[in-house]
Amino acid sequence: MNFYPEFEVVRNDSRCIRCRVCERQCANEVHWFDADGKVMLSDESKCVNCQRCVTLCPTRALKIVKSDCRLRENANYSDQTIKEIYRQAETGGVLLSSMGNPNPLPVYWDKILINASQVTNPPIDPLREPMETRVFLGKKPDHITRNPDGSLDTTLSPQLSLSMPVMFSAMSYGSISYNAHASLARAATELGICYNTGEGGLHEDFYKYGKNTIVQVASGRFGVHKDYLEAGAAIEIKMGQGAKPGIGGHLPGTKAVGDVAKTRMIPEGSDAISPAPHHDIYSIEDLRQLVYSLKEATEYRLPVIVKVAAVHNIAAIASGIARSGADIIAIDGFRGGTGAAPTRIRDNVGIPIELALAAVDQRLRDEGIRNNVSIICGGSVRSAADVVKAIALGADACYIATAACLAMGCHLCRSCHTGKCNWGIATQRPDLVKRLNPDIGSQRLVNLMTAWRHEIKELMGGMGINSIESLRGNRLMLRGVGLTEKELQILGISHAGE
Amino acid sequence: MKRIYVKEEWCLGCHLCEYNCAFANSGMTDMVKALRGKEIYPRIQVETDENGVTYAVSCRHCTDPICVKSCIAGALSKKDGVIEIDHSKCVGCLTCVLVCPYGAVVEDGTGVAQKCELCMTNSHGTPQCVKGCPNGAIVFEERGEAE
Amino acid sequence: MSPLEGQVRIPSGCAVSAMISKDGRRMNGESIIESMIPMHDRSNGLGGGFAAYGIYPEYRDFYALHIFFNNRACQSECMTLLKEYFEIVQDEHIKVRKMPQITDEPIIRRVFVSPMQSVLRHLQIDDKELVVRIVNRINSQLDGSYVFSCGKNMGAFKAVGFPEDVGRYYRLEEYDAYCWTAHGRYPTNTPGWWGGAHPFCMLDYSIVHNGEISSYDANRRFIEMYGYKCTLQTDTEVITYIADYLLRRQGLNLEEMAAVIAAPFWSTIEGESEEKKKKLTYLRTVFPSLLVTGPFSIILGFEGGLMALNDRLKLRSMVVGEQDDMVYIASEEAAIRVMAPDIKHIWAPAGGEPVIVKVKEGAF
Amino acid sequence: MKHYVIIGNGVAAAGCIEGIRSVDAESAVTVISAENHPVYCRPLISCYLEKKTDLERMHYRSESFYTDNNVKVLYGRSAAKIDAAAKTVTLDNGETIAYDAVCNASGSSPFVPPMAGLDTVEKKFSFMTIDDTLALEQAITPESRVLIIGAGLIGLKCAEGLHDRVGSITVCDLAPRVLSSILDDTCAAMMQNHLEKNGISFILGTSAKEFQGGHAVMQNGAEVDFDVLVLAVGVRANTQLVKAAGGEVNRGIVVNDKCQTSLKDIYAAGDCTEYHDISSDMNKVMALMPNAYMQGRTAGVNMAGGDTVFNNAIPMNSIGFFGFHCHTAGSQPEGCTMYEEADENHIKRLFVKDDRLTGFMLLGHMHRTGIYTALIRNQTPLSSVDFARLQIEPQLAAMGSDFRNKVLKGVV
Repeated sequence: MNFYPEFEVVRNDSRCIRCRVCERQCANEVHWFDADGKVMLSDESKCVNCQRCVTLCPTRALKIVKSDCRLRENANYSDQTIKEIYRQAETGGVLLSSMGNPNPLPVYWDKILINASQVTNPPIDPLREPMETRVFLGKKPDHITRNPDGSLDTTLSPQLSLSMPVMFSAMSYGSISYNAHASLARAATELGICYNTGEGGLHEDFYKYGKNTIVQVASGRFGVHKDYLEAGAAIEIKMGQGAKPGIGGHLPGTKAVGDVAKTRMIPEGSDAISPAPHHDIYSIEDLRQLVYSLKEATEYRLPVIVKVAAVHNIAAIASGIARSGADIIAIDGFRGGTGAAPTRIRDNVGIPIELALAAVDQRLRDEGIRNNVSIICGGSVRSAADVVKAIALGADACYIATAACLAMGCHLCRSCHTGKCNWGIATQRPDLVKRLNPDIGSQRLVNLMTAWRHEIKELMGGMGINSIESLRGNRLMLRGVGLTEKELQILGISHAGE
Repeated sequence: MKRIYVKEEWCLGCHLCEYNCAFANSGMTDMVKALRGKEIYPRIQVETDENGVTYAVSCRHCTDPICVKSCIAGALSKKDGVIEIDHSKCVGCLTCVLVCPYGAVVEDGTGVAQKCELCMTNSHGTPQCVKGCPNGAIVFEERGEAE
Repeated sequence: MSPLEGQVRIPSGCAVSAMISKDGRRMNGESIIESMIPMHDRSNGLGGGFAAYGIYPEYRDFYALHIFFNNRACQSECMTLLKEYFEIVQDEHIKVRKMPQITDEPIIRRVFVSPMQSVLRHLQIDDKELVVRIVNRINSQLDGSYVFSCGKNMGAFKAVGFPEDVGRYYRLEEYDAYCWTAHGRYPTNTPGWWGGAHPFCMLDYSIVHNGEISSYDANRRFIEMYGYKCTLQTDTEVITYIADYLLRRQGLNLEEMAAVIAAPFWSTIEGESEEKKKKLTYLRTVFPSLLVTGPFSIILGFEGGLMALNDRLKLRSMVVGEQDDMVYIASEEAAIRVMAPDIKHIWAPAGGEPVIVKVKEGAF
Repeated sequence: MKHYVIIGNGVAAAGCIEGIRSVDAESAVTVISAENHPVYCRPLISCYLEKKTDLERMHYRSESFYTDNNVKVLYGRSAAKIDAAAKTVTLDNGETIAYDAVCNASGSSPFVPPMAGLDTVEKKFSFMTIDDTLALEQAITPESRVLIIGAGLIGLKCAEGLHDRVGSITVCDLAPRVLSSILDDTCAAMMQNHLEKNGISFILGTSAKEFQGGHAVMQNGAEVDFDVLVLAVGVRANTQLVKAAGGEVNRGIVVNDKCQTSLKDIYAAGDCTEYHDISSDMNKVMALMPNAYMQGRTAGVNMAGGDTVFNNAIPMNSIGFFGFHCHTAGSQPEGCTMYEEADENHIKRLFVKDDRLTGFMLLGHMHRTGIYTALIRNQTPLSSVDFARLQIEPQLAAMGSDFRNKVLKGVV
């Protein structure tokens, strides 16, 4: 069944200079030059609205607009719903999507407001006073111990030191390009934070960024070997992902090319399928064994992170993880992005990160084990304000990936699964990979994080706080707007005006 | 001195540099007005090698410029390292085109020679090919001078 | 009806003052009361109080509980509870001077108690822990009863009113202490509850504090993991618990505690010697949630000494004076000059730099 | 402090001055300039007629060139004698100048073969100098019928220059084609055709037998009436001074790649010299302005104690008429093969021998031809480049990635 295209290419011919940049830059082959008529033509059915052509058109002769050709209006059966049914009726297949859940479900970040000092205590000007954002992630001891001479015994279980409480979340080499990884690794190193390998192994070129690398061990165990584990600053066991809780991963063979396959330690061209569960973890006690085997393998030098998707019972799950020996828990909310996920799962499974985070932090405090673990919050942290809110709700740090991709050029066309990312991020096609120059990519990431750090400092200064640790769990600095009693209760915050 | 260098590993072959060059040297303020419906004669040329690698070629501002030595009209000269054409003196003999070993001096569409002057002689003052390159494949920087 | 203290967080400005004899000489309360007069405008009549150390030498082995009761029923309920865990050594009225400036007074009792050994054995805790638990229970669970002082050989005296009036009211000129601290409060709103006045005490720790800390909820939510209940929602309360937690339960010394609550900036730590850097980094890493930010100047009194500390940016005034065996601390120099008119050596300690004064061993 | 003397004030002399000054900023430099003009762009005299330039803009260097370089110019003087032993130059006025090194950059002179009745022609001109040009300009009217003897570079440029200012132009040449020294028959035919389209008439393969005032009779019997005669048959190198001084002279003054003559401290540069053409491996008089400059500069550097060579000279010409251009370079040695591409508006002929590009002729399309020229000049083995691609279009892409990385990523 043919549909009218979702997008229309609007070309202002009076501005078009026939430079053909759009044609050369569209991996979807939407544009072409008709030499006879000396005009640019387009096949809109191929357009994914990635905006590459729009961005590069030197005369702003192009725009991509949403087609207004609509099926008959129906509040229940939306266009999208109907078309998905058609598509499935045609293919018999599971629908695939990329990036995070785009549906209009509540974004709690936007219903939480931040405090500022007035009169009774002073705001602090970050331009004049030191404003600290350094955090240490890892287990904190219950009791200090002293050496025989009475001095403090300063040995600690491994800590992950970050210059600011934001890290780049897991995106595998394979799901994203070599240059995207290079950008993330270089930016993380320059910023003094970490990026995360995801389940794709670590390309040999990037071992040098190890101090700023979190190496991930996921259910497929792709790319995991001793050197890999030892290369990073921390090891992350991925139990789940916010975009697709309860299922594994699938890198199509077409992306498992060359170094991607080599880095994953799989035959070139073979599908890399990560199972839904870790087949050695069927319960919490199994997790504990994996945590400790990884610690053993790396001589207890590295903190171990356990990453889980935010699901209904997240507080209890987190409590279990906190007692499993893990040093850090990463919770990934339902809006987290992905390179490919079944649409139904992405859009219907999991819970909002804000509620999950609040519930976990409170549960761990109630149980007196909040110090056993640090908490990383991920799954659509979009701005410095989201970071500040997350920290105030109780997170030690945040993971960002979609925002990082945006910094590298992503325009959220949500077509990663096609492998034809025009921005050189979610692709392995050499001509496309080339489009992301890590000099630029890393600089833009550094810029973004630098900007966020400034904003975090401004927000903290406004609250009269000059160190991030005094913000952590400081829910008094938050107020809700338009939230129900129940939501406020779970978030542990008061309503604005209270 | 600062020169234009290319990083072919990042060149996308989009040819924007050629258009930006043509526009920058058009003397006009609107790109559409400057370039629409016209053949462009850029001072930078994107080449493609046998492996599909692309890169842009423009004047190298040679330390020992044969074009300057060969100009029969005394129109080419090197000022502060930048090789410039005095268009009031150029008579369009194209000897410079004949001698430039890199093919960096080209005819401007009206019969006279033109070449990259690092946008020092137009209204921009900084190379527009570099500024407009979407992927940092053309850079303007200081590198070691030849012996 | 206005919310009660503890049901709402009340920011307030304040005046603090303290005097201590390093020789352990005991002085009556005249001077400390006088010191609050020039700082009158730093209070607004909604709370004043004092803490005095060394005032009960004859009862030094017993915990001196100072308790407010709303009425006889409350008192009897509370005493019943106390008797379950303690021997009651002495139960008496705290003598006051009736005066028009101080009104709405509750029943104010002083009870010297001694923990029952059988209870301690049964609960497998030490006597201090028992006192903390029972006091917390009374304060959080028994409506109308409030223990506002529970240390040995020390006591707090506080009321709604200006501090100089509160001092007169409690006849502090009749008490002899080697260390006095005082507090005048300027809350932005208050239900006018006596328990809300300062100092805030826990065992022999007393805190007077001027400021409004921005880290409050981070500190509170952390400390509440360890059995403390921040019922009053005041800075002073949470700082007292932090002090108790770090000093008594974690066994840090005063300098170490200062390095936690007013931790040096990382940039400062970078410049320290390797050994010091290690120690300071360790303390910041282990106790990040106990860093106190925002303005504060606090005077922590304890058995045998006191410590004064400003926030690390020194967002609140605090000056220290020293003369012979005496050390004076106050929000304003004028207060010190009242206590010691001829004093020469007065300085303002830097933010985050603790001033620790200890009475000679054996002199208290 | 030395004294350098330069005989002549053309482009070779300018190169010589700049060469000397690149080594020796102090010593004295004297230029003996027969023409009463500072160095100017000799080939632009046709452009002057065409009004594409003017006397002011024809200066090769800025107004302050001589003062900036601290050079003394003796205008209107010529050298009468070089005494190699005494190291002196005697001027036409008998004055003697001592030198430490001298450069003969005296150029060439028009060559006029004997033709009967030439003295009956009232308005006859050479076309070499500004003075020739100004005189010619005085003589023409919009109705003038001009006869140009010689269809070489000079004759044709003169024709182009006069085109819009006279009534008619006829060019005759003994050679059967135009530009016979640089083009082969095919290329010449295309060029001739273009010139004819622009109104130039040709009488080729014959020469003037006799002049009777404004009437010329050709060897083949053709007759032409004219008002103005331009003699552009050819030029001869000015070798007399060096020859008289005992230096080796052939068709030109023989110089090596340091631009030294056979006589100590006597150098020569420019149109008066005969030197090595690497494309044909023969010594030739290549009266070419770019080469003149480079020779002059080479001579200057060496005169002042520097050490440099100009050892990759090739003949090359960039010439165009009425918007139609032609680039040629190198030579077509015996046994060379030719790659050809042609249509009605352009010709590309590349000559290859022994794995080298030895020469080319390009008409009509002049894009990036310097890449070809460099192949000849550098004697690049064609097996080391992608010549198939180069044949189609000159491009660095065909030169290998090492070459282009050297060029595009470094300083050249």
